[in-house]
Amino acid sequence: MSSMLGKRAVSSFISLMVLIVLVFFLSRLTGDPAALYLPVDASEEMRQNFREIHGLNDPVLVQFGHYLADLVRFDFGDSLRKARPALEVVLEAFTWTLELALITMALVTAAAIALGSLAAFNIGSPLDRIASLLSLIGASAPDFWIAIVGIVLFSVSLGWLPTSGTGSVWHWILPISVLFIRPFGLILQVVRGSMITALGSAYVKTARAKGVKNRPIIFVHTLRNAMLPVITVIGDQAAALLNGAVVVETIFGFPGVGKLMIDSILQRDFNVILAAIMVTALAIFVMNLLIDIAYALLDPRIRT
Amino acid sequence: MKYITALAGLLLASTAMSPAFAQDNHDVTVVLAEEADVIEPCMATRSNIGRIVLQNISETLTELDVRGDKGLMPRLAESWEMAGDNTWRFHLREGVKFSDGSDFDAEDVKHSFERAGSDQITCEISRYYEGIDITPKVVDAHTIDFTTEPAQPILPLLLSLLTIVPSETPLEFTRNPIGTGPYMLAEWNPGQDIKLARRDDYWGEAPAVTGATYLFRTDAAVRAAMVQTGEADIAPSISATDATDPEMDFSYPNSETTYLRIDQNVAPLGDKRVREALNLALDREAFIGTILAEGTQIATAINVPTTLGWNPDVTAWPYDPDKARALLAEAKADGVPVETTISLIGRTGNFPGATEVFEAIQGMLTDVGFNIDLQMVEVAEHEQYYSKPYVEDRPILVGAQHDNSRGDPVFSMYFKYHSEGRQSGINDPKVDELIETATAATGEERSALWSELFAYLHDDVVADVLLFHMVGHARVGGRVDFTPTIATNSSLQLSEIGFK
Amino acid sequence: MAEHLLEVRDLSVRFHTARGVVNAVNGISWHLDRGETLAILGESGSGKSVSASAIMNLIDCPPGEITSGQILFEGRDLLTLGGEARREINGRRIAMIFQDPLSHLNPVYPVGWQIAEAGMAHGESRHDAYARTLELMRRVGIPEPDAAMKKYPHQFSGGQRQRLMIAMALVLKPDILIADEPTTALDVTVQAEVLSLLEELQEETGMGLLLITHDLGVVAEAADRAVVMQGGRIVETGTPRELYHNAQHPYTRKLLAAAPGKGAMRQADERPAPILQVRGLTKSYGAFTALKCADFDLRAGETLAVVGESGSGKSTVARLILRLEEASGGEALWKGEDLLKKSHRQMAPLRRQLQMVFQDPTQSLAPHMSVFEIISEAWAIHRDILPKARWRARVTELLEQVGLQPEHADRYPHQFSGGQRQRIAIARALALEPELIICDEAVSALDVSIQAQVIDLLGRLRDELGIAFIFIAHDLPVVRDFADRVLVMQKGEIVEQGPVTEIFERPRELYTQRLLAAGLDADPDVQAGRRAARLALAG
Amino acid sequence: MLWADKFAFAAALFLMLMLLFAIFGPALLDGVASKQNLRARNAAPFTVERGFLYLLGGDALGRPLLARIIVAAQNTLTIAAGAVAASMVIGSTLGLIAGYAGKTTGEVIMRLADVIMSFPSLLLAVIVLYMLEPSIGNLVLVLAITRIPIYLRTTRAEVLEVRERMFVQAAQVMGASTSRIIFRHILPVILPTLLTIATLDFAFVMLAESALSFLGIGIQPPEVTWGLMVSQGRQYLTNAWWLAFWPGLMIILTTMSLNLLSGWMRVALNPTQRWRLELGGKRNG
Repeated sequence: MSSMLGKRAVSSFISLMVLIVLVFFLSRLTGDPAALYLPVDASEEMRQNFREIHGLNDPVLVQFGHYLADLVRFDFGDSLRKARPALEVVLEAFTWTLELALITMALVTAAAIALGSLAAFNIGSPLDRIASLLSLIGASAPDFWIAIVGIVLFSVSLGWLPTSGTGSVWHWILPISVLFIRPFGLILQVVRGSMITALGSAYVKTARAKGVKNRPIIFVHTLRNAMLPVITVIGDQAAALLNGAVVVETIFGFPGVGKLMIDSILQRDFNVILAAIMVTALAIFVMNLLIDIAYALLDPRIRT
Repeated sequence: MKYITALAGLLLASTAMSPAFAQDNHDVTVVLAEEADVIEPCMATRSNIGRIVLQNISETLTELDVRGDKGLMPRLAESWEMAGDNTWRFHLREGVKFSDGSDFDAEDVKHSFERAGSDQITCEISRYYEGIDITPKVVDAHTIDFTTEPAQPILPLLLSLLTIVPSETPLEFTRNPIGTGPYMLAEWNPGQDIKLARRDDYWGEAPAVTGATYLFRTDAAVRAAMVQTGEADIAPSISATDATDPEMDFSYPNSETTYLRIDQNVAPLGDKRVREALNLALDREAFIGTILAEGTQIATAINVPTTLGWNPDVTAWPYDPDKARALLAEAKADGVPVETTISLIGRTGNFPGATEVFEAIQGMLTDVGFNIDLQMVEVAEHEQYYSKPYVEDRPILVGAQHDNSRGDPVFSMYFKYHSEGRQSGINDPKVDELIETATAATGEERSALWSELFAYLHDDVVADVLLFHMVGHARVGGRVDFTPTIATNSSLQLSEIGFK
Repeated sequence: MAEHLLEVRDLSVRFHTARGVVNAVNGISWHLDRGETLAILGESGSGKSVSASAIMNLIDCPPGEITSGQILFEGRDLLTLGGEARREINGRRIAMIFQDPLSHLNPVYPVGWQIAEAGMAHGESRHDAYARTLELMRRVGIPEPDAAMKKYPHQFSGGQRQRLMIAMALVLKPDILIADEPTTALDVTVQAEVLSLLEELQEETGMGLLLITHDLGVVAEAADRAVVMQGGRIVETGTPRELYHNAQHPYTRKLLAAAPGKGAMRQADERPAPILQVRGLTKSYGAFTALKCADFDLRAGETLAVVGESGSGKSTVARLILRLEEASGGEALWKGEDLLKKSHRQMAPLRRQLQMVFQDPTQSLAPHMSVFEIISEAWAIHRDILPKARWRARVTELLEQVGLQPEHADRYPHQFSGGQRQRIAIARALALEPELIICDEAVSALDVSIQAQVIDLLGRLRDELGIAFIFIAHDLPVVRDFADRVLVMQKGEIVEQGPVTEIFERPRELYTQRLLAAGLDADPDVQAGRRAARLALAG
Repeated sequence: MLWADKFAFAAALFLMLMLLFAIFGPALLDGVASKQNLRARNAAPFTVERGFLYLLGGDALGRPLLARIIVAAQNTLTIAAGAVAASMVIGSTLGLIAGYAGKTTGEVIMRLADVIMSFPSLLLAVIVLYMLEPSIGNLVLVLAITRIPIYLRTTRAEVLEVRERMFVQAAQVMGASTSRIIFRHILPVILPTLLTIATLDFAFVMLAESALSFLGIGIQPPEVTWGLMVSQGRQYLTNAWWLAFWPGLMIILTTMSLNLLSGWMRVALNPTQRWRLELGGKRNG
């Protein structure tokens, strides 16, 4: 396990370095931050001065050298826009994203497993059909569309929920609901398919021959086996959420890493982009590790 | 329905999510489009920062009256006068304290000015002092002289932009702005909110608002909805399509002027007839009340009518597609390549309905025979076209929006029309000369010179395709009493807010 | 009429499939008494397992449908009982074990828990259930039962897993144990042990044992009575001895005739120089050596059988010679050229001389290709064999040669039965006109009667075309009928080799003797002798 | 055979219609669809007084929504199909190489996939659209690159499994070349899986394109796609819901049709399953 972990860490590190190099150089091809940062009527002198202060006048390779040298000392540089350490900015935003992603995925997982298992056990029933149809529609509707309709309906017309923001538990309901829809539909389908396969397995026959009741057959014997492919999909979906839910964060004013990322990209705030990529990459690495551990916990065959 | 709303209100209030629900509470919540990245007084000309900082946290020496017609009013300076050809003398208010308890004096003004112009930090307001050599000199604790080279007749106006910070403020962006204003920064949760609290030791009259919370929502519909649901009291900028409730929604001229900038160096745009045709092809009236809000004005100058020297005699271009076609035919007969594809560059989200406006413009220009290729681009790319050096491989019309609420064309003219200006598409010696003389002139002469320039640019040079003076829309909740003005685009003085 | 412990009366079950209604069993009746072993003998598709599934309430309705009949257990008709009552009987009164214990044990739970669950599902306390589990695991011969309880199914060998299944079935001391093909896919020696264990346990508890099998040898070894099924009907009932010596129904007689190991053994005649010489062939995976210094020769037209239990390295030999895996050492001289030293490019032309037929034709035929495409691919690869214009005719020829119809050429593999598929695989091998065909367990997965036909086919091809065979098998009777010479392998080593008569009549090595003794014979009398020999060897 | 599955049949009909729209729509309706008529601005749907093209209402510039939806089908489907096809071809080719070539090559390709996966797709969009023209082709490029890892990983995983199957070894024994084994034996087996992913991805790409428009870095007017229409109509949701609703509905319907059709296709492409349809057809037909 530890040697696998080491190997994983090394290969992830290599990927991350390649990624940083790519992002560093490619992003610098997308224009001069000075042009964006300063007002349009700023003079050339001001621009020059701005570039000088932020080291943008050096050759790109030199800039990269400085960046790496700082990085080794765990200094991710400062945000151009916010005049604060980029890492601090990113970690602040990432906390929000992490909470949002964790809560959403926890709810999605619980709901999709419960409903998916029931749909699989009652295959072809109205419940099964409705669940499939709704998940399909939900997964193909644009999320900003759902988000705004949600606000108009639940906040403005009905007044049940606050429109946006982060203040209380109520504020989280709409964004989580919007984020919920797509992974829910997808995971529901996977759970259903996987459970149908698992329910047809030979060991289910054994359990029935043993005289085991239906509920333990579904939730003890079958579910654990059916979870393996489900976990992979959960991992993929969680990774997508950890990268930030740009649209939802934008609309609901959630200060997450997705919004930060799109803002930094549009404003060419390079240090923030790089720090955000590194933080999310690390988070995804950790999550993949957790998924591997979950695999091993669920399936003893993987342990040996 | 009412019952449900009340119930929800109760529910929400019980979780203490929004101060707006609590009665007797004189705190207000303001929802802005874009988060303030920094709360740095010397960046207050940026609207998202200015709406929080300007005159709330940090004050200026002078202040332009936008509600009445009092012109330039005293703020931290009690009075000012010319003390010699090139020197302005300011008499500062006494007994003013910064929020950190220190006294306000001439040294602070000097430091604030020098700090803004320092090459160690990039302060945005310094751009208004570019090209003028200004030397501040402390006369005594409450008197300061500014000596300029050349003479600067509008220096007091320029100083309405200079936010005053204590002389101890370091030469880097501060995260804890100290000012003389009626409010001070109480809390800053990056990404979520910024809170201001009223100061007890403010030199002036205590404003009604006891504290303010600023929230940030990118989506205009959400901002409008927040005021509607009572989550916020004021949304200074909402989309015209959402401004449907006359009880809450105000439109205000936001001092922005939209226009198409023409780079005359590239054929066929060098030909005046072609430029006239561009102007005649547009049915400007048709936009107003449809894609653009009621109240939008057709522009005859790049500055709004409240600007010094704005020329009422200049008449807007009529909509005359036939004449436009005729002019094009004429130009074509003279060998002007009028059929060349002209790029029309628009910026996404430049103003509400930008995409539709540019699509409509493309449609109208195509109608009279132009060959228009519309490109909507994001801000960074737009900048590539907007400022010099220009992309000159093809004829380009750059759709842009210019904001000057300062009352004097000097803030626009050099950049937009001088042959050296960064966003100027023309090279006309008479224009250059007019700009230079007007900048140095004072009083009636200044006004007359600007008027002459406006007319010359519009009628003789046909420098650009001027479109509209835009209006902004603000939504104000029922609890507060606030009327937006032209200044609402760049500042939002909490002291101007009352309660019903 | 005395009441039987379990009686099936006039049971008919049909399945609604997309292909229409299939009558799985049609009006079958049989009974089982306490302490008795009844065997249901039949080939795949005969419906031999359906009645057991009906007893255990394992038939899903729909698509299944029980159209008539009764299942009387202690006088009560199980089919009229409610789900909960039947669940109560399952495991407690009637228990069942299955073929392929690996897939019938839940892979993600420790075996101890799975065994104990049988007790706990019927209200036994956790403590009692685990105590009983431990005792049973010891009883069925699992080494270190304390530690083994916490292990998972994949950590046991095939034989051990079947023992665990048996333990699981016996937790509540059921009155009836149904064993569905309990020894299929197990090595012969293990098969004999499992059957002995079942017999011992039956003696201890006095339970009735229902043994479902396709193997005449299992019937001869273990059954008191047997019913023979074909196409969903019982064609004959009787004691093993009656059936063997005095079969009435033609199907029973056909089955008995198909049982291998009866014919004359081939006399190894001296032949010219060997075409394949294997010297010191070795394969190791890290520290584990799968094959140790194998030496043998193969002469043109000769059939060399390689026998051994699973893990003996017999398949490795084939895979190394064909370069499906790379050897760790040694050489394999094909007509004097070392196959192991050829590059893949050099190997390609040689491949047409060396062909292989795999164990499972379902997997060895690409499901997305038609029979024509599968067979003609040989000529698409080796362009010089046959011009494209003649492919169709040659495919027809080959299909006829292996006993299929020309119109089968445009069908897909799944449309054929197992035996037919294996014929297709053989036709594919023949398409290249090889000099050597390696058959890796090529008939193991087939029903006896089909097995016999395929062996016949191979024999005919050998005689007509002079093809040499390396015939890898774990089934000794098949080898006895077909091979010229036999290699016996154990744990990666060749323990004995010689002409087939010598190996079968005068085995020198103890291991060979054990293997021979463990094999089951369809003749109950012969089998009784074997059993004695087996016990003697074990003792 | 398609008739056997009524839902799939309806889905196929719908997609055919969309295909016709895409091919002939712009040629027939381009003028009508871009003709502005500010008097018909946000015209309400379900009236025919302005002609049937206004049946679904008018947009913010008074252009008939029905005509615009038909014309937009071309760009929408071109982008989605282009991106899906490009990412599938490139991704599965790399996946085949990664699965069949040596360990090192495979490892390098997999790391490449990791890099692409963690590269923010928005940044990629900004980079590509900044350095190149913001055209349909370049948008396809952006979307295709971001979807490559999906196909790459799936293909590789399947290849690793399929290459161990007996029929692949049987082909090896016959002396089949590597390319023959890959294209004749492995690819046909994994193709149904890839096509299933591709149909699902089709929806994903349409939505991603829409989200890019929402963020202001996707397709820009005067080009028009359903995604762009939804994103432009968003600001009128409260007072002219139809602007965003119809194109959104088209996305949903197309997605659902593809889903249904992919379910059918998975059966139809599999010789061992195909009989279900053949039989069903007989029984129903």
